[in-house]
Amino acid sequence: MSLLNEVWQAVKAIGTGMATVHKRVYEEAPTEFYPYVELDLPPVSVQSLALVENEDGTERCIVCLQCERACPSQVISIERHRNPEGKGFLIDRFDIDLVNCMYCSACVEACPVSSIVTIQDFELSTYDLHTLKADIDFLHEQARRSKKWYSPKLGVEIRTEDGRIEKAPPEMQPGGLAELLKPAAEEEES
Amino acid sequence: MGLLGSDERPRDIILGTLDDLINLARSRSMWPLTFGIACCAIEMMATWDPKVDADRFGMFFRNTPRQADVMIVSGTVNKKLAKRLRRLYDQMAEPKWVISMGACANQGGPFRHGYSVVEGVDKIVPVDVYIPGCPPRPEALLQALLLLRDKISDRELRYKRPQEIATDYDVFAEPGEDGRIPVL
Amino acid sequence: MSSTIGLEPVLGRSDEMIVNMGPQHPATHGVLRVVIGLEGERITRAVPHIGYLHRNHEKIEESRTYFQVVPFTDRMDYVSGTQNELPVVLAVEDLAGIEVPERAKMIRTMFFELFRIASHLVWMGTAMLDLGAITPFLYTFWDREIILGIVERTAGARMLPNYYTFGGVRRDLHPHFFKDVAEFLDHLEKRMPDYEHLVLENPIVHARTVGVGVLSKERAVARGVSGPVLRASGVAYDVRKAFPYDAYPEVEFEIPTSDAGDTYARFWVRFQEIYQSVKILRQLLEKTPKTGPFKGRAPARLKISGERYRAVENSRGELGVYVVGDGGDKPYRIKHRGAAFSNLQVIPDLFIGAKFSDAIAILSSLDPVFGEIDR
Amino acid sequence: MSLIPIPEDRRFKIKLIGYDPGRSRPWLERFVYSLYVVAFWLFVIATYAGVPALFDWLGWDGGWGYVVMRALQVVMLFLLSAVIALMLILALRKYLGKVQERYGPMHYGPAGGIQTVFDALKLLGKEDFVPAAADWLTFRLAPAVTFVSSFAIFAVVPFASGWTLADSNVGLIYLIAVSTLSAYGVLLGGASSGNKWALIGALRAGAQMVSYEVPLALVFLSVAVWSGSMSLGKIVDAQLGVWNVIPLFIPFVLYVISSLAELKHIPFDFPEAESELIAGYNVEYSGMSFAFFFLAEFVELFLLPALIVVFFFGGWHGPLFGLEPGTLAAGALQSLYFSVKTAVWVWIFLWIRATLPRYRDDQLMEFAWKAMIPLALLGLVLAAYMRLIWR
Amino acid sequence: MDLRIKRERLFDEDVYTVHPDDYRALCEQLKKDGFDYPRAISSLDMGYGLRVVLQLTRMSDLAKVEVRTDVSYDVAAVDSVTDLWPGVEWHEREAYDLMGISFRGHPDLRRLLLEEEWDLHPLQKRYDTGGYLIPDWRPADWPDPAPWQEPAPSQEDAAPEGGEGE
Repeated sequence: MSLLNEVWQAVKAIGTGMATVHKRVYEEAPTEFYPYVELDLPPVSVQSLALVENEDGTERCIVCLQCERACPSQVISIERHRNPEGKGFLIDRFDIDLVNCMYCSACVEACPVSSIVTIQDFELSTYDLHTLKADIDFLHEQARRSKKWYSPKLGVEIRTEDGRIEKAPPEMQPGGLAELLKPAAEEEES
Repeated sequence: MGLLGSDERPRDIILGTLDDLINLARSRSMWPLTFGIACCAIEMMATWDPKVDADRFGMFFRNTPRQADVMIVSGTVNKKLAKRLRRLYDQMAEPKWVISMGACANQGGPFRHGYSVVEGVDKIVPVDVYIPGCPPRPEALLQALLLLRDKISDRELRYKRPQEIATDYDVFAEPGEDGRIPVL
Repeated sequence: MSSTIGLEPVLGRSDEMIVNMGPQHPATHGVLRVVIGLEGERITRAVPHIGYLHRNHEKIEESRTYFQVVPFTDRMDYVSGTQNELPVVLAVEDLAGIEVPERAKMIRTMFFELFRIASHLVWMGTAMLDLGAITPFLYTFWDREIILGIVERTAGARMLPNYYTFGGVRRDLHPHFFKDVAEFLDHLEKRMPDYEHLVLENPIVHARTVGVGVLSKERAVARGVSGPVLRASGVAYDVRKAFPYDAYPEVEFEIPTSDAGDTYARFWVRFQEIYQSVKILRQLLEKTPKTGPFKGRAPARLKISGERYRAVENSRGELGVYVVGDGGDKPYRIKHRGAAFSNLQVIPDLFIGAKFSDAIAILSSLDPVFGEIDR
Repeated sequence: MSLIPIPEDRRFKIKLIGYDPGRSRPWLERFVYSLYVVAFWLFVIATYAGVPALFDWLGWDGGWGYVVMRALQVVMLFLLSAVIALMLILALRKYLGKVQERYGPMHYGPAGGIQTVFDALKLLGKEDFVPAAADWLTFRLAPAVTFVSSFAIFAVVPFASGWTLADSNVGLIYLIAVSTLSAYGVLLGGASSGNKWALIGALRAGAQMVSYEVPLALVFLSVAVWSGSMSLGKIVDAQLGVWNVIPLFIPFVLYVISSLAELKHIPFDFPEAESELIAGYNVEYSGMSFAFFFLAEFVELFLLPALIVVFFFGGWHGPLFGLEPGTLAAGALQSLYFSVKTAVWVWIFLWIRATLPRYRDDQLMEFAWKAMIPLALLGLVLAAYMRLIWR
Repeated sequence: MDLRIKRERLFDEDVYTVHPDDYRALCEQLKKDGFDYPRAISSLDMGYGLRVVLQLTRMSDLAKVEVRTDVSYDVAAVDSVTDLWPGVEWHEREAYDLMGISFRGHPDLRRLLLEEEWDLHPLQKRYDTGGYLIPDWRPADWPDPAPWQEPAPSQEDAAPEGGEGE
């Protein structure tokens, strides 16, 4: 009898497994249909790097070389010269080797003025590696394309329809919960 | 790399059309080789998961290089692996393509300064599509696979294929005086 | 080349076939190569070869600052993301005397456990793939995809986020983090019975794993294995309990152990660990303050002298690091003690005498990850 | 520098030329796949009713005409097997997709409908490669042997009453012979590849064959004893009242298990064993040779469930709604019944494939020798007794 | 038991610095003391020589111990402890492979991560990250006095007793 019971248990277990599998047929699959539907990545997602300019087209970057020093993969190389009129430095060359970059966002952490930022554009696959040696024009272009970007100092910023740069609402910000919870607490107090 | 084994652009209309048809079929039925190396291999598997599902485009893994069309080099290639990788590539049946996935496979990535890392898999096998990222997200791999699809089926792109870069790479080289296995 | 095979044919033995499994083999979970002597289907000898993913972590990290080392450690056990950063971070915090806020510790622990679930899900899928069932792989990868989505929303990357830093974590939580994790845990608890039906209760899995690849308690300890492999052999050694770190002293959980020591026991222990991780995460969701500091005060340039061994219990076992600082801002030497590295040494013990198909099941139950083994 | 010029914005864009703009359309899928079913049905009708009718109309139905007619039917069946393979591969991939919470092929052709055509064309244009270590002739011959031996089962399968190529009175013996042959193809292919994985696969195929063939033959014997005939047509005829599955339940279960083993189907796919032997016996095959193995596998995936239906589920029996048996309409209806029953069994096989892991090879042998053969003998004795009592 | 040994306490570990000739004897002593779990063997290039660091745990009370021994570049060899703890087999091979320390009596001392054809030990400080010799690298002088007390002042002090505070 125990043998029969064993067989019955085995058949039952296989049947349960098969039912478990087949019931998925009636469920909607979570596929996101990538090339046909645009991905909505979270704003802090690190897919590529960009150099943000101010609204008036001036350079945010002060060429302090902090990002170059912070980079673990050593892919940033910058050349600069002293600004003949006024303080600071001007960029001669600002190259990021996006081929060898490990997308750890250490440079973004290091940047004191939130000039170098992370963006969500991941569609960089190419037939030719030379397209990925990013110079300053390419990095600016990446920033101009993107609607939102992230840097630890200024948080998530968004580009509005009319080209202005604004801070994103707290729902998109890391640590935005503090701001979201504040009005509720104030209401409770009042 | 046409059906008739010629790299010249076919002038014959009928054969040209047949060539196009076969290449259309090739581009719509790319079977990658099950060859995961490192971090990118996990994202490579994730490209076939329910969320991204590259099987929508008719791609599924074959374990043996004889039946695979695309080799996705998904991770760091070091000098010990390089010989095996080249051998796997040689074992694949023509026509075959290579996708270099991630920073390490492209040019060594963060590990390119190391003593045993090959600085880019294109020193060993000819690469058709490169994906940046460390690791690239699954959608990026899907984009690369679709770029490869366009490259195979599109005449203009196909005949501008970069020639074999790595013909002079000796994968069975003896170590040099400093004990390192020479790369190029 | 014969010296690299390490398994010379024995003269006068024509009944033994020497088979080279890997580095490209679907069941080696990466680039393991095992040279196997087969007598029919029975394995007579087995010599594992590693190093096909040796990417010079330890040498490269000597030329990077402590801050730059952390993203490199991510790439070791790439299935379990942030878990690898923790030993280095803890060791350096010990040596430099950096204080970590309570909330940061809890955030770290939550990510640690999320990645443990993710890693065990990947194991479950690939182990079943090795046994021949394709479907659980897709289910587990979808569940893992949810975890990675939660991680990406906060940490910025799916797999290797470079999230922990000295004194805490790099950035604050996404506003929806708590809601997301709670929803995911509910989802996972609904799915776990399905996984039990497909894996643990399946009679074919029983037939393939029960009594296969038995690792005795003494042998397991002497071989230095750790993690689920050790606990399946009946040793309740878990770094989270033995040498607690971060927020583990504040949560309650059990160490699931089994005395059988066979492949099925290793499967079972990993399943129980998923349940324990869910339990830990539920407690932490309650305890963690919604707002507050996420990072302590850490100097911008760390100069460290001294030596420290710190270990954490990652998904594969004791992941340790031995940091030696010479007073500069770069480590003098970093030695990573990979859990899977020690676990994989038992291959000859378990393979010899087993059937070839058993070897596949045994290998999947060891759950090797080659980023950590070869470094 | 590369030959490809860097585009202005340094980005290469995908061409969005797929069919489906980002959502599934179940009705479209159903429509496209029903086209395959209709094509299959029309092929069956044309083969078994159309070709004889054509020769009848031509008045060329004796002597050489008969031979040519049969040859034409075989050609039609070959085309039919291609349709079956394309259909089943697509069905497998779509069903696996569905149970795995994804969609499977869906962008090439309406609802992925011509995906498998692309696959076949691709394999046609792929390099067909003979390794240096392989034995050329055997290596080349093995896919053909495998395909022919599975294709040969078509000869005795009755699609409707009288719709069969050869309703031989030794049909069962023919089946035993042919199914043994199909293991030979695998054995030859694996052993001639000059590859150790393929050799192990071949050895496993051989060991597997000797273990499932004996219970299979005993099951055939029980069916023959119960039905009183070895002709497949007569076996179906005998099931007019009650399907064999009820009196012959034990042989039925054993037959399903043996079929799974003969198909090299999960949970018994040891010769191929993707995750163990890489691809087993066909590890060295590429291009068209591999396509023939693939074709053979899927033709068998149709034929073995079809034989289950013939032996145990009443074959083409079903309500005829007053149609005269033997007419075209009745034959079409009967072949539809037969196909639907077969489709259900094919689906069960796919379902098993989607769910179960793989046994170890010695476990099948142990099971076959220790459990299946005694049970098959028991089934045979029971069948004989029942035959004595009830018929 | 005249083990040339120095004992100190670092964080939660007992650290023994031992003369390479006494390394094996100390390990046997520790094995007898119940240290059954080998965590790792690390290897360091100290600038004047190579150092082997063996890390052990006792499963019964979770005491941790670390054994260090320094060898010179010329005679970079210590006794293997694989027979005491089979788990250090690969760790010793790795130390041989990357740091160039030979282990006498190891059953299978081959390179582990690199190929047999290589003849450099890349983790030594004389090589740069790329594995090339640094031209102006010179070994430092051996530190004086020797780190261990020589000879051991008394037997009780020298004999290792495992974890402190027992």
